[in-house]
Amino acid sequence: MAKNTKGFPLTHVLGFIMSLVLTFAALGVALKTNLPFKTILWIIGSLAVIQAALQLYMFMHMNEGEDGKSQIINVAYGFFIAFVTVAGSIWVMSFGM
Amino acid sequence: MNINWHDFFIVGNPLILGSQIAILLTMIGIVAGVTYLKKWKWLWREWLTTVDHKRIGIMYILSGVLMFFRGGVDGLLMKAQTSRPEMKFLDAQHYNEIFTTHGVIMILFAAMPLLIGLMNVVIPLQIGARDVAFPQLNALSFWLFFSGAMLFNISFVVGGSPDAGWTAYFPLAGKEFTPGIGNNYYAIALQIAGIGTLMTGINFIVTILKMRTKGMTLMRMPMFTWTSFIASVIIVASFPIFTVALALMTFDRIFGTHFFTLAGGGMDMMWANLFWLWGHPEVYIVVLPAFGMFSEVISTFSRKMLFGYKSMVFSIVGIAFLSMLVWVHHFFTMGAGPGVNSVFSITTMMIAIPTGVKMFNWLFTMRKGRIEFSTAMLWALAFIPCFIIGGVTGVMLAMGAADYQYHNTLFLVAHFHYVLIPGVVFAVFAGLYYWWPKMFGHMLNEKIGKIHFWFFTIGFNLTFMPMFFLGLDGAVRRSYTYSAESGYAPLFLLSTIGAVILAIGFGALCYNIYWSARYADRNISNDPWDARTLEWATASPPPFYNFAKLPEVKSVDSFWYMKKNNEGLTLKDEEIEEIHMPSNSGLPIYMGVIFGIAGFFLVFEWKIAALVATVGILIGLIIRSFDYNDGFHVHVDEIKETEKAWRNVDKGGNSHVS
Amino acid sequence: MSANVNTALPLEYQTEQNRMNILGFWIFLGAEIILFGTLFAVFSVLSARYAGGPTPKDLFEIKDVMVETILLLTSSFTCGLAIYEMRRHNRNGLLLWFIITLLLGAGFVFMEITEFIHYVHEGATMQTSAFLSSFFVLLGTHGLHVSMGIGWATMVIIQILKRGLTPVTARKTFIIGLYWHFLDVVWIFIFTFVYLARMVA
Amino acid sequence: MHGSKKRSNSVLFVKGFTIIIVKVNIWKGEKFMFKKSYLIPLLALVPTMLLSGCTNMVVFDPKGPAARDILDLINWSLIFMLLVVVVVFGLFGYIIWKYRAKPENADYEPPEEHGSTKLEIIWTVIPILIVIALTIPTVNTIYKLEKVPAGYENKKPITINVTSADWKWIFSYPEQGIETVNYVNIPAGTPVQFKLTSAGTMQSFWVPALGGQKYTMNKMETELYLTADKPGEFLGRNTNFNGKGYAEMEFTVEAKSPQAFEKWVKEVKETAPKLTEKKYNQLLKPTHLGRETFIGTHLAWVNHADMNSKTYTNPELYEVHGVKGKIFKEKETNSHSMDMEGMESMDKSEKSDGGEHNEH
Repeated sequence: MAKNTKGFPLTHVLGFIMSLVLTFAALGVALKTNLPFKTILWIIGSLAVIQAALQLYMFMHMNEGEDGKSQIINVAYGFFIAFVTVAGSIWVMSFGM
Repeated sequence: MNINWHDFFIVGNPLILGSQIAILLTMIGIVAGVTYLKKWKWLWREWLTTVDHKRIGIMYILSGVLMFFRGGVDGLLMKAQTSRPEMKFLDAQHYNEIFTTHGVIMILFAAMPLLIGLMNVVIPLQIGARDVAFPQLNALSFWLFFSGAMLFNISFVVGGSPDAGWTAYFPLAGKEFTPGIGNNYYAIALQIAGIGTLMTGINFIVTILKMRTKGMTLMRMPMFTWTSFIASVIIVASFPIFTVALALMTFDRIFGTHFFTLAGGGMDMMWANLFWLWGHPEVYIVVLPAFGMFSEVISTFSRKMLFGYKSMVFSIVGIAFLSMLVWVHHFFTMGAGPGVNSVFSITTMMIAIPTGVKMFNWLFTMRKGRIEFSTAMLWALAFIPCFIIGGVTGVMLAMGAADYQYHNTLFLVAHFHYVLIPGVVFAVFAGLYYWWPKMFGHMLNEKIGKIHFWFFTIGFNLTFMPMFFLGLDGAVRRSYTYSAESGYAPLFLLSTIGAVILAIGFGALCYNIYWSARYADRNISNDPWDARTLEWATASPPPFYNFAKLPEVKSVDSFWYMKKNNEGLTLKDEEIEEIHMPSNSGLPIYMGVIFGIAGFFLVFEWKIAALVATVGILIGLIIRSFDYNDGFHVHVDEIKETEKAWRNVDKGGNSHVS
Repeated sequence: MSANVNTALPLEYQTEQNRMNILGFWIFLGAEIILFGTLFAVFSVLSARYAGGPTPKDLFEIKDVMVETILLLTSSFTCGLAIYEMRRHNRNGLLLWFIITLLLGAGFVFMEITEFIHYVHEGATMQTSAFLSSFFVLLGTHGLHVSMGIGWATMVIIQILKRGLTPVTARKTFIIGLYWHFLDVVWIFIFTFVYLARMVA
Repeated sequence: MHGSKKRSNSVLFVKGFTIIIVKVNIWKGEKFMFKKSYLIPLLALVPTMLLSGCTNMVVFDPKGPAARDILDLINWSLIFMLLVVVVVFGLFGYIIWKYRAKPENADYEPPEEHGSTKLEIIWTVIPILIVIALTIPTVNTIYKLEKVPAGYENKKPITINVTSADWKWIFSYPEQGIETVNYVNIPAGTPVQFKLTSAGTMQSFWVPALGGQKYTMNKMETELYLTADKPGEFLGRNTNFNGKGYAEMEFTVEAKSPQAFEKWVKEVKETAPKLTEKKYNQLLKPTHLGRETFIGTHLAWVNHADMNSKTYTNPELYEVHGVKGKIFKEKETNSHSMDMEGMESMDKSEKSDGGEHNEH
């Protein structure tokens, strides 16, 4: 680890560029196209999920270390419960929204 | 919020006046006693700044028993008021405050601390560790819980208690229908205690994942460790939802936002949704460690390995997974539509399957065993039939259409008492009798224990069995009185008599604690019950470093394996090494106090004062960030001397189960 | 927690206690995901309830939101560089990128506060409607987290200056880095479901 | 509290049942001084006691198709649940009796049994079958309760709007153009479509003899079909706690023959006072009221079920420990804030009676 050559942080730069691309793609899809609302929602939603996964793996080294596996399970369970909360609340409350 | 000062202290009601005087006297008594015995320094060094998981556990248990007493008195007051029709003992407002505090205190400030206290004492010992992963965070969790509990309790005499039920449904709990600061106490005190519980959840997940001794794989862990691990996972998964719900309630009540209010487009159903998204997992957090304790007690007193260990593990994982998918069965009647009600009827009924699997595994653990009727085992035995009545009525309630007739009636009240009391309270009593020698070095008296058992069990059944029939006859919950023509009078009277017997039972426990502390036989063996798991492999009470040499585990029920093959029981001098232990810290109790003060100011809506106190909290965090003190080293000769003290003079007390 | 230092691993993973702290923080992040998930649930349920007050289309300007998003995205990138420099034991490189990250973060918070003040001037306060209550609390919680992160990071920087790069300071830096990246993950969902989705609806 | 209810004589049965429960507990863990011979007859008594005492409990004494459908479901579930109770109690009793520690088995060393997959499969599959057997009728009944009950499809249902307020029930008959408080008359044998809403707190509309309950919520509407087979008087109440006056929130449902119902409507049209908006605002104050009847309905000026309907809250009439409620300084710029002031000024004008409750 002690090499302090002027290494080039390739993964970080790549990650940054891809994040920018994903963000502007979502912006474009949302404001420039006149697709039906539901499809736009699905597209920008999945773009957001991809960007989040990219952030978790490339910048946050989630799968690194001896606890990589438990960290992945933990974050996956967190997103699962968040999804159940959001989707569940909307579905259950939909008759009164 | 210009609260006029004569309302600061609640006056004009003999009951409240009496309790104000009682609280004042006890406080003066405690302070005078401690000063007289010159124990302040001892108290500060040994208890207030401790980070030892065993001490913290004992503090949790003591505050849990105290809160159980107060919640019980609330219950008795309710039973007194409903003993006769049109009773004039309590008016509606007072009764509403009492059933609200009864609910909150019994679940959040009695059941949770008793379970987390036993988890604190036992888990590090069971996995062969010296302490939890984050000792100072553990102390902070306790002091946050304690300050939340104290803040909630003073609501009875200062400013008035919350009166919208432990579920605090909106819009009733909002400023539009319940002015005053009662419900501010609910929103803020539970928030502080909730933060502490979330930290406990994180702490125990890391402890159990990372600090198991050599050889203890996940499938060799004792069952109580497994259930506490899964309960901690549910804590981490559900308490953030409660934090948000309480924060939004605070915003609605104090800062005038419109989340759940009628005006401004708020949606009162959203509160019920968020509350139960946390509420149902909360009851599984409370019942799973209790199941773990029953597994330990039944396995030890049948002198037999737990039957179907693997299926017991899969069933608690199954319960944990399903527990987050059932919450709508608390509001089938809200009209969310037949589709929603059907799906949640199915998921709720499915959760009965893993519970049934566990029940049969306990029964088959006892089959071919040699069952000893010690007090701890009696509690586990009484748990099985009573919990089955609770579970069976639960499945009946889970059916959406039937729930339209059961919901909010005394049938529902009887059900959740038949699940919570046998499920959690019996388990805590079993756990206390079972681990008392490990915590204090002396056993609770078995004879008084049996009196406690019989009174409590008979009283419990007598109190809550009539409620099933009252509920089916149309009696609703939370109603401070009922008409003579309703025909409910005889059953309500029967229920009150049951409650008195229940109280006598609890009185027997308090006497037992007092009697044993004074007179119980001190030289008992370190393994009085001839038990099977690792916590019995060290002294009772264990030295502060738990194990001189971390034991190596070869199989499940590792201590039983060590005893049978006579391995790892002796300690040679050269095996002892220096032990690194965390040092005490005054920061957790400071944070508890400052959180309490900030909470108190926010309850009374003095926003500037609350802001200043919040700066105090930030200062505490900064001090912690700059704190580089990483513990002290226990020298080899000190270890050798403590180990010699308890090892070779095995006091030879047999496991005298009378 | 014997201090057996495993030098083969990066600095922040070297001691047993460090590994436990990092795992503990990941589990805390799991809890934070659920906390923000609940705030999103409340926002999505209440987001159509204007109670006659201003609607998202009257309020949101995409230009400001894009600037905020770019600021936070770049700060996440520079934070990644800071951790990259730390792994190469280059203390000054770490401090340089770390301070740049905090400046970008401060810029983001400043922009967000001005955006809120602008809305309040237009009569859209937290007390106006359920939509605005949930909007302000969701954005406010995120903004508060970012500000707390800036304060916490400055404490860590002081400790690095005072004690240099040791396993303990490296662990603290790594954890504040995780925290910072996580806030950017939350902002991605805010940008998508609060701003974009409501401007299209 | 009005609305008498026929007095049941099940006290004797229930006391007997509870004593049996006490006996069963003593037997469970007690050393064997208790003679086994008492056991079997006692246990046999319990189900007979239970079933016989059960007919006069309102949930088991349905007077309408909805309550009857639910009771069929309850009885279906009771069969399985009693089966589970008998199996577990029996297994439990047998095991602790057979494998209890006795002086003579002091040296018996229990075997190391890991478990048996065969048994695990049995006690997983059978509960799954029970759950399936319970789920099918449950889902059917849930969907059935949402529609006009079977056998009454040809009858034209009448619609009654139910508005729950702080501590009273208000029933509006849009088709008949009359409104009643704390009592509702319905034609027997005709399905009634109750459209439920609330003017304030979240409450629950429940007539146990006729069918299940459903919540009433402000700015929302829930629907409930109830039908009375034959004329009769049934007690209804609010089951969802909503503050000080919750315990007394009862009302009576009177099912009359269709002719008697028409006669009653005509009679009300001649004698009852006209409902004015001022009188209606008076009704919504947090008080207890007896029975009242009016001509005309409040639907003329407000429908609480509509999402943008006006909010009728009087926080200043609620007092807890000397602290009066107040509306937050409504800085709302939205439309209906103007008449909010209108409402307040009107309130102040008639401060006379305030909100004391005629609590009894």
